[in-house]
Amino acid sequence: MIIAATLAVLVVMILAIIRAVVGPSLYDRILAVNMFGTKTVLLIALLGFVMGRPEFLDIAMVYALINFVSVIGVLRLSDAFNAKHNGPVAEPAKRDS
Amino acid sequence: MTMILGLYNYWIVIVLMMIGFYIIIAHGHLIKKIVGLNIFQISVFIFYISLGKVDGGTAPIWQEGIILYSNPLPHVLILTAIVVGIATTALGLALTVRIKEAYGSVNEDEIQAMDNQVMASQEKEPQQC
Amino acid sequence: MDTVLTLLSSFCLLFGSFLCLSGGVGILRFPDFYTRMHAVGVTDTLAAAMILIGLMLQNPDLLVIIKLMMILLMTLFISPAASHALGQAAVLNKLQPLINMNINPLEEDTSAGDKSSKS
Amino acid sequence: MLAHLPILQVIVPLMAAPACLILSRPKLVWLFTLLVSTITFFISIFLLQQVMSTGTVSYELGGWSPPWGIEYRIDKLNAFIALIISGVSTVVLLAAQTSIEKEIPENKQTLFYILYLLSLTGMLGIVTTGDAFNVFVFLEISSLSAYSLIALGKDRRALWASFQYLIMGTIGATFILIGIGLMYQMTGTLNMVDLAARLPEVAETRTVTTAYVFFIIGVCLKLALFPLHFWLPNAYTYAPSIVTTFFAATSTKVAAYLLIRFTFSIFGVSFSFTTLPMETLFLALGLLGIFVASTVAIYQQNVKHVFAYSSVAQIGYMIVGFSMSTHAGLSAMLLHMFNHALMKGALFLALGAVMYRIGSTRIDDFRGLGRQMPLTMAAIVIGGLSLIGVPLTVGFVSKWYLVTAAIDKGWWPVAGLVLLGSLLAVVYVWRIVETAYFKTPITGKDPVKEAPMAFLLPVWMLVLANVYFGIDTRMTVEVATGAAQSLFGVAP
Amino acid sequence: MRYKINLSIVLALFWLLNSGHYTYLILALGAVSIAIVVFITHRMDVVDHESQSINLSLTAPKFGIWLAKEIVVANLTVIKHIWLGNKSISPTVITVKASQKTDVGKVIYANSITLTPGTVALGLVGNEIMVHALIRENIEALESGDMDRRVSQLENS
Amino acid sequence: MFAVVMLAGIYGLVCASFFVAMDAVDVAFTEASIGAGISTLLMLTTVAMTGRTDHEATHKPLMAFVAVIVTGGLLIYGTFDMPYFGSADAPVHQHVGPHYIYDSIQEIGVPNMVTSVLASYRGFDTFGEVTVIFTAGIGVLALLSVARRPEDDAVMEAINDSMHEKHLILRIVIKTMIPFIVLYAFYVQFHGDYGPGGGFQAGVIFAAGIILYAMLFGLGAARRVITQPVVQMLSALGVLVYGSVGLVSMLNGGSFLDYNVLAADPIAGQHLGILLIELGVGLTVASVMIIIFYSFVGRSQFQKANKGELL
Repeated sequence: MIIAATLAVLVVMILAIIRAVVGPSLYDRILAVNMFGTKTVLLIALLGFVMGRPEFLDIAMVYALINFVSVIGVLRLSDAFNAKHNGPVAEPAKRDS
Repeated sequence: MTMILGLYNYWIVIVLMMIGFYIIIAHGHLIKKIVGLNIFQISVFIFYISLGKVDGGTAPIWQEGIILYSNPLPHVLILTAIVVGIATTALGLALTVRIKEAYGSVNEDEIQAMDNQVMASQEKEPQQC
Repeated sequence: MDTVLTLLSSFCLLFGSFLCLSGGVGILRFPDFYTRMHAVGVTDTLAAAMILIGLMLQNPDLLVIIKLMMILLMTLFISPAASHALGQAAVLNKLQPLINMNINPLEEDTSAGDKSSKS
Repeated sequence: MLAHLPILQVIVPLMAAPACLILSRPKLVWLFTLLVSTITFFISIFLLQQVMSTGTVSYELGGWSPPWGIEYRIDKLNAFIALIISGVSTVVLLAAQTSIEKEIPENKQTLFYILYLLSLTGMLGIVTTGDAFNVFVFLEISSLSAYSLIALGKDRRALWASFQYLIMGTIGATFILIGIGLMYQMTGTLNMVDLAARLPEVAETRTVTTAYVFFIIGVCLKLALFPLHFWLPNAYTYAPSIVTTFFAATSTKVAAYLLIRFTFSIFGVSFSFTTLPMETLFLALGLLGIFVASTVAIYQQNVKHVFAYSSVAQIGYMIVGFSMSTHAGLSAMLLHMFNHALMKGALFLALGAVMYRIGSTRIDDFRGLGRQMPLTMAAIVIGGLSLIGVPLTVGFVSKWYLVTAAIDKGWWPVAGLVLLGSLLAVVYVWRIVETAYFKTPITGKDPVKEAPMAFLLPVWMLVLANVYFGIDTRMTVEVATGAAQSLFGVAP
Repeated sequence: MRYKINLSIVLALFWLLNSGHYTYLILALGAVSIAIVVFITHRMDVVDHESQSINLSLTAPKFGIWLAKEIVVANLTVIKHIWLGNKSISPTVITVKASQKTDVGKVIYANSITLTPGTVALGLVGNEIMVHALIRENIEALESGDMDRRVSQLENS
Repeated sequence: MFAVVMLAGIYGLVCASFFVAMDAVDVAFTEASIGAGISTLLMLTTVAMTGRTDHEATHKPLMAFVAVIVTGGLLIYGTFDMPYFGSADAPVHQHVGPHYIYDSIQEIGVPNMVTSVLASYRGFDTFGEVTVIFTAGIGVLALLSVARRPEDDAVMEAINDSMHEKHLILRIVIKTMIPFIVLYAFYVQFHGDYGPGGGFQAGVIFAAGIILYAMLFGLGAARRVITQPVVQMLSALGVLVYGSVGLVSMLNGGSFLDYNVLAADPIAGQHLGILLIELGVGLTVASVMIIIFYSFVGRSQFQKANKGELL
């Protein structure tokens, strides 16, 4: 079962890479990379079990953490880019309920 | 056939290495060069780590009842090398930032052209400093 | 007891894998960035939880279970923040969402971009 | 404490570097750096004496015996190179404060000295270690500090030169890493002595051949051997004067040391020169290097460029000596390494003095300097003569040994070509002399004063050393031949 | 001060749960580490009511369970739509009101929205949350205010 | 450019997973935090500072191609005589490695063999590595440090304050997380003997915590928490701590970095030595990473202030 789950996660990682390559917008790419990162966390956890030494989950935790830091970093930096030509925020449609 | 099965791992690593190497040489964009350098180095790391793997072995952290471990020495070497890699990357990027400030470009050809221009102008008018 | 645990764990892992795969398909299939975020949300929440719970059931070691719980908690804590940050950045930078025109006539002009025609 | 000298030589500058950060006042830091460098110099003298009298010294780091722990192993060869490095460093530092004050903004001066010390550490570490991977680590210390030091140059081209150096240097280092990895794979060890003992068993394999080739390419990138030299001229030209002097005198020596160490001590002469066509290859590259680089040097507008290309040519001479794979050839190479350090040290330091006074080293700005800065220009002239190989200078000694070694080997044409190469050196040195002494200075320019004492003292120390070791060759020849002998004998 | 003590206790728990090695040395190091962490966070000025949003009251587990149920249901819905294809979805952007008083409450609300697939909180300005939903039904569920009420309860407890 | 850099980051992640599969857990740990985390972040910062437009034609592809083919061909040629992947009778597993595997637990008493080798058998390599990192920190400082102008700081702060409002959710989440991240760094630091981890990883995680803080609350705030002089001192201190352990062991009659002489019992001495040097490593790595980050971001703010366009 673990092997099956590992394979599934691997497949999803490949799908994420495809999305990261295809884009089209910057945010799609970031989203895909973020997803890739979270799937890596799962993969590492699974791999530990596959290898028979499940104690090394610390690595997975660090992954989760670093992934978050990079996503925030990317966003902060892309903010810095676009802030110059940043108009008013796109108004959402308000619905009367 | 056994050869292919026994060595495929190394070949993949070599292909990756060469991709990185190609990026370093062929791309004019300085940041891309550094990315290439990174890929090149990481591939070498993979190569080292593959050396240390033993079939059926596990991570070299001692535990009651486990006899077969992978070789820890390549791991140590690569830990060192990873740190060296990030050091180089950081320095290279710092240089890139400064180059951008000084030249207004991060393209190898443009920078080289600017330098050549400076040199040429110095040759023509030796009086000017 | 053991067989029950194994069965449960297998179920969790398989279900998690299925959810994960579906999320992966979703990220490819959905038409625009905002809808894709939902697909990613699937893989980040229930799929991750299922796989991690499946693993927890596999291992009797308490420390491992605790670590897996920590990972799960962390994922559940981090992923909405990351998604939100991403979405917010996209909105602030005027990436137009693809919106169903039937519901929101007001948004017609913005969603009439080329993206909607693709879907 | 005497037993700890091998390690102290490296860790004294290493630990001094972070200590500088705490001192933080530039002038204080300079004094401290000078002191540290002097201490290393004395340590290396002691070590050389010790090695000459009692033979190879081994030091086990961490108390672990060699193949498991890292070993420091000092024999004649590396004691000699370490002496060159620490000696040049000390002399160069004498002038550093004056020069740096002018060339580097004040808030970066402390950082400069730290990087300088780290660079010194790196070079000494490469030279003294007996562990193949440790070489890589210290190589990176020296390279990283070198990149930053070069980038501290005033001209914006320094940045670009440094970047190019970084790329080439890292490729080189990675190649070395691949080479070491392959060697490790075939032998399972990283200790040099152990490697030397275990490599012959597997010498026939293609993997070891590949390892050697990669290692050599990597080292040659660092060495700036002829076709791979293009990072060097700009790096030397635009770096701060002190840095140029230090690197020109030492860094290529370190790379040459690695070449010798791995070829002779680890792979063994028979492997390197009989299994592979290294002899012809290196000979061709060396000779090509001499001629192409010397010719290019003639056309340069910047005196620093001239001497930088001349360095590439001098590396050619060393490689020619190397390619002979005879005892005499190797001695000539080692001698030339020492001598080249002296002459390039003197020349670049004198250029630093010129830079200090007129803020430029372009050849046109040298007009009239012969009269305005007589002592500095005289130093350049003597250094230039040494570069050409005029008798009574060190340059002559090394050329003499090189030519005799070539004749011994029966390579008459090579001997002739080496002499011909000197003629090219005459041309580029003459251009400088001509401009400095026989061209009228540009009118309307303020007269230039002689360089300050802080420069003249170290410059003339080096110049006098040029002359002294050109006349009294006992010490250098003894060490060089001794080192060469030990390389051709058993592995260290 | 209260927050710092709370934080120290939580951190100590975190350490003990993670560690798995309970020698004196490690425990002592752990204590020192916690002291340093509290000092650093004090300097960062991040120890306040906002950083300790998880109140361990009785309502919290209840909310957690409810949220877990919501997440499962929502996941299944999204999966269904993934496989049904693009025709079946009706992406919508609306603004919902957050009735919570504190920032923390709003954040919990917004995160809960994001955590349930099918809805993502895109922006939080004042007490309005901009939500992107995959299908119309999700919006209706949100607008019924069930989740809002529960988060508010959590806040008040 | 963003895409390129992010793909490079993905490559780092993939490699790290691969390292886990190859049993190199410590390496995976480091690669995850350094290769995929910090270096990607630095690259992105550089991209942001140099502009992401990419108007370049790939030049001299032919020459590069030839070079690549030659090098790659040579390497492939070299693989033919290699021992097969994973085979237990390769020289690597016969000669030095077994000593570490079978004797380190008696000689050093630390379950994690990588830590034993790293900190004790090849402790000097690690010292060199710490020096490399220190060199990089000083180098980046020398290249990028700028004199700070108080008025810029004030402007930046105003901008950051507006950021807080905009990022309410992130602010609260990160506020909650930071203590745990920092504590986790300490945990990794002190459990390197038993599992994957140690000074490097801990240093990077600690730095990641600070970087996270700096990204959300602004550089000025981060600089108030850990000031530039302090962080520089700490980076020097780390190297000095490491070196001093070596010197003390020298004074106690052993050779440099011989921990056996640090305490009456060799095993206790080894433990003490490893603990101290890991501390040195952690200090230097953390502070250098912070220095590098400060320098990059400080420089970009300086650039913006010079151009008069603040964000």
